[in-house]
Amino acid sequence: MDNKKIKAGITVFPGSNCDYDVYRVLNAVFGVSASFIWHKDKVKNLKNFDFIVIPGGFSYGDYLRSGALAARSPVMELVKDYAFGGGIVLGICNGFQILLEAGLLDGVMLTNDSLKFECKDVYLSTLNTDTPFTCAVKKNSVLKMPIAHHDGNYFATDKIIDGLNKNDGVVFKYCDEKGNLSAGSNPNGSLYNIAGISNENSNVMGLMPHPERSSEKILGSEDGGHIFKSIIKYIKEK
Amino acid sequence: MNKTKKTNKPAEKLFGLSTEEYEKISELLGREPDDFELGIFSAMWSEHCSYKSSKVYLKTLPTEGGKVLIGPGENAGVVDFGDGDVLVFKMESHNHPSFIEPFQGSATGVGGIMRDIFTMGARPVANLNSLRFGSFSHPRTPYYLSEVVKGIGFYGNCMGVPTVGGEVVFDECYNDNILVNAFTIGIAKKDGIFLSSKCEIGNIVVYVGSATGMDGIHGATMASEEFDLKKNKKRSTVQVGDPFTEKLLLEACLEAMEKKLIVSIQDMGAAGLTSSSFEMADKSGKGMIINLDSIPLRTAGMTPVEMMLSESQERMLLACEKEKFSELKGVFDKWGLNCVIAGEVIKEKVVRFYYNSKIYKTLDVDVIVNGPEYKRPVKSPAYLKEIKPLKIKSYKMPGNLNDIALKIITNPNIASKKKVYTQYDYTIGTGTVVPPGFSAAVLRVSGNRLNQNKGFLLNVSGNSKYTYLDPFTGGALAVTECARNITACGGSPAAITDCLNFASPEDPETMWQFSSAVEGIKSAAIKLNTPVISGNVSFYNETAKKDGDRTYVSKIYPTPVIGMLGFIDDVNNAVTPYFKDEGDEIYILGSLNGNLGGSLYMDIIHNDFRQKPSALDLDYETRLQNCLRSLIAKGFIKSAADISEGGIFTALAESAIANPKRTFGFAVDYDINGLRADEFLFSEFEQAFILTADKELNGAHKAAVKKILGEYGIKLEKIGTVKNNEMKINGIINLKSDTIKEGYYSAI
Amino acid sequence: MTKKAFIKVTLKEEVLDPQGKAVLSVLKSSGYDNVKDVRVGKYIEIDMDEGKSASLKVEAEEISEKVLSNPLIEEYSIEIK
Amino acid sequence: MTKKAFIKVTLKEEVLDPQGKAVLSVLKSSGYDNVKDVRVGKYIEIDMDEGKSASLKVEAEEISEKVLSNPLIEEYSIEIK
Ligand SMILES: Nc1ncnc2c1ncn2[C@@H]1O[C@H](COP(=O)(O)OP(=O)(O)O)[C@@H](O)[C@H]1O
Ligand SMILES: [Mg+2]
Repeated sequence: MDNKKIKAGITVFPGSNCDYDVYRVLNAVFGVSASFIWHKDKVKNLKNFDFIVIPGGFSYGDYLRSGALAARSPVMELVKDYAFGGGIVLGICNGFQILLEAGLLDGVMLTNDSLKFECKDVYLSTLNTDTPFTCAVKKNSVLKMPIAHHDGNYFATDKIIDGLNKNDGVVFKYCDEKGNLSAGSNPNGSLYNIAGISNENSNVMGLMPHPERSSEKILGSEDGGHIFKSIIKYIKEK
Repeated sequence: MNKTKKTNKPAEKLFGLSTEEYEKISELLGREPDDFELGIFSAMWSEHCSYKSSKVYLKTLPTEGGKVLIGPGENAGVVDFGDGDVLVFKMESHNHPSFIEPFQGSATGVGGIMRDIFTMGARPVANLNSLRFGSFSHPRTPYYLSEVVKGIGFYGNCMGVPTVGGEVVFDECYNDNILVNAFTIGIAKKDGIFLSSKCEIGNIVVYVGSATGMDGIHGATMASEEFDLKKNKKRSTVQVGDPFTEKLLLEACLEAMEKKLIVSIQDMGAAGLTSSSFEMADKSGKGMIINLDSIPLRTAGMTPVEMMLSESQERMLLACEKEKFSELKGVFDKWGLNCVIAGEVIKEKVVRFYYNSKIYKTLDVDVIVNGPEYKRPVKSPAYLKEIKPLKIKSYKMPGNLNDIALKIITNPNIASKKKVYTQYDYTIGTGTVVPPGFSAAVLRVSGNRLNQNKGFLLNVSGNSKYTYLDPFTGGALAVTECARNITACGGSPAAITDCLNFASPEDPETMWQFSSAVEGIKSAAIKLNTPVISGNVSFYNETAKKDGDRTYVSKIYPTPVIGMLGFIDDVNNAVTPYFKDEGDEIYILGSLNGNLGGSLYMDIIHNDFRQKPSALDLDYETRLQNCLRSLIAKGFIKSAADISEGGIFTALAESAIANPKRTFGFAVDYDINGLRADEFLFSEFEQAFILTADKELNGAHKAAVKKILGEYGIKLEKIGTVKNNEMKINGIINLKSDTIKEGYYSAI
Repeated sequence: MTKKAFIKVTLKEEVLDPQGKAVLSVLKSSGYDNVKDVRVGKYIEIDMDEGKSASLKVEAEEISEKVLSNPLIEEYSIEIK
Repeated sequence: MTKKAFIKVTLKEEVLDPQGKAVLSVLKSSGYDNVKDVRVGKYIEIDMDEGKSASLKVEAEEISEKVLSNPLIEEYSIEIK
């Protein structure tokens, strides 16, 4: 199957600002047919799309709580239906926050423990390679990607964490270059160094780092590309 | 002409206008102005809007040539980027608001400069900033630093525009007047540029964006007066930034432009509706009707003059063909923004205001926009007579240079600004090839085109201490320093913008500093062929202070800051300043002067920096930079760094520790030829670069290198070798790289 | 008639409050030794038109629950005046 | 004894409230038509040790003025319990 036949939908909220980066990388780097879904578009459902990306940014200015206002936007009802029907949904950064606020993933994002916006490269240890988002990643491989967020301090109750652990729902953790999970490699105070989680069926994943900013050699890392390659592989083999 | 009698209005009722200016206005009107008129005159004739003291000098700057398409005069300048693309950039100050409220002041500064860029039809693709705070140990400095950085990040990050570079300087001359200069560059299509000068008779005038509130009334006049901390009335003028709304405004404007729904457009910056309406009318050679009843208000009951002077953020004024208004409104509705008909473009060159459904006032456009123009008195500052060339012999040579080196590298003005720039999103946009932390930022055009490798480089620089010691050289140095940073990355300098931060123009000594600094900028810009395409002047960076019975005026050093754009054909060939491999050879390209006059070393080690800095040989500089560019173009060079504050030691040390992958060291063994060791190590702004290359430079490439050097008449000397984790120079420096690295990254 | 709903949104006790912690440390280092703990929450005022709503209280509850707070970490209280 | 100071920090009336504006627009588009205005402020709880302080009220005032609020754009009110 030709990548061009794969259709990706990218949601756009007022204040989304990584929408175009994701669009560009999917189309130009991976040859997928990606298009935008404006939050007020009157579409009936998202069934035409092979996967949905909720990109990063500052939806509604991140006012009140990051992701909170976008999660109440009409298009999120469609995303929920899509996800409950097994559709693949990837939330990046603010997209992750929106998925949490919409209840598609469990937990919340608190302000970084530094109380500052943090922009830097981080390393991720891949804990679960059996998801549509990581099936092309080698188990335990360390991926380098940039983060850029103010509220990436993942928090959840013990019950939620137990649930995540039971389902291999923790997909990525922050680690050092060699893959060690140290406190020093945790950029934001996130519980158990959690950087990315999936739902029980592994068809919905959120992660704080930006794979779209690390899919080309000229930008210093192609590791983020593995996530998009995984999705493409998964869809082709489905 | 009927002569009006002298006014006896008290000064504070003149909103910054001088008595003479008030009388001139009365003469032009044939009577004394009423409050509405006075409000408008005081804004438009303020230093900030009229450039009345600086115009005569700014006119002398080179503004054409090279790739310049549009020079100063519009919201921003425009440079040709090939393939139908253009780059649009400008730098602007937001000093006074940032001193009053550092978070909101710096945030709205960033918001304002971005509006200047997207008003032109360009999508902002990068921000930079130049920040100056009081001495690092001043009790208020941590507060200003943290709030300003937060404000800049808050606005730029939310907008989705990467902040890719800047500078942070600490000096006690800024204790009472911090400086916040913000730079934005955007990209547009050559045929997609929008101007404020294109209004056509019969167009409707449309107000878009946020509602108008009581924010920043008299902001423009405030920026044109020195501070008097006791006058609380100025405190009620804080503007609050809303980057979320600005992001919507950006998208809505670009969408409307793309759909060709806009004829002419102007952002509402300083003096809001006043300057946007009068300037659009003036530049278009037309007039305008403004219906004040239509202006969306946030605070009920605002008076006409308050509406006209409000500096509420995130608003634009535009002209549109009548038939297209409903489509235009559709776009702004989609983005949830106000979009109302506020008037009409008319033939008669007046602005006619309607209020309560009646004609309220009619003001002549020419009278309002053609404010005064001064050639203020100038006088060479008395202190300059004491600034003599340095006699280093009269200063004791320090015993342990290792300690000195560590002091230099951990000085807040040298140490890494990583804790600052990691608060800015510098990776968004997938265009940042060389991020902040190195010489110049290198960006590619990520657009939707693959294999499009052309790119551009950006840098902002200024050195106020040198400008204080030698205003001409300081001005020229700001330009050459930007160019050095860009050249060292393999780029070709193309054009500049400037932000000229000075004390009161009414002081002849300040005016002299201003004129000399502009002369310096001009000389360097001509020599390096980097025309000035936009800029900004900020005067009155001074504050009246009381110290016991003594009152005095705390003034900043003259601080011209330059923002430069350079080009590179292929970003893959960009060079970074850090060492790449152990065993590579280290060279000096150029020649050393060894003058410590005005240096950081003299300042912090000998507590006396008041000496004359080296003069700049602009001919030599041009050859030197061209020579380096040729060597880089051949692919011979693995790293290149200029020698700025902190001297050669700092340049070498940074090159050794800045590689993100690993730490290096160096062994330098060089005949310093009559210089004292401290002169060699710490002399600043040498007309020279530190390069590294593999052995081929002196082997297989030897002949080619020699030819290039000969062509430009530049010297290249090997001084040492890249090593692992130890910094050694001539037996006088012997340090562990890790120690230096730790100090460099943790000092601020 | 327009009424006002005043809503306090506070972090649940067991949730760590980084902002409160930061304020606490600023206060301590400024010499306010008797300050023991600081928690930072939100205070929201809503102007509501009474005419059109069945019960302002119910509506304010709904808004607080669904939009203004995140039940996993926050609780809220409402006052209507 | 430990007492609590409850401090509300709100934007002055004439100051723009971007957060409130965004929340308002979301509430409107979610069908809460009778909501007319929203203002978002901060709500801070401070645990204070009474023993060591001359007057908790005075101290809370001082803290509110100097640390918790920005007097240029915000005002505050204090309740001690
Ligand atoms: N305020 C700032 N914002 C972003 N980047 C900054 C800032 N201050 C410094 N930097 C970055 O840190 C690096 C070093 O700054 P500086 O010492 O001024 O460099 P140079 O002397 O080479 O111009 C540059 O890449 C610069 O862009
Ligand atoms: Mg430099």
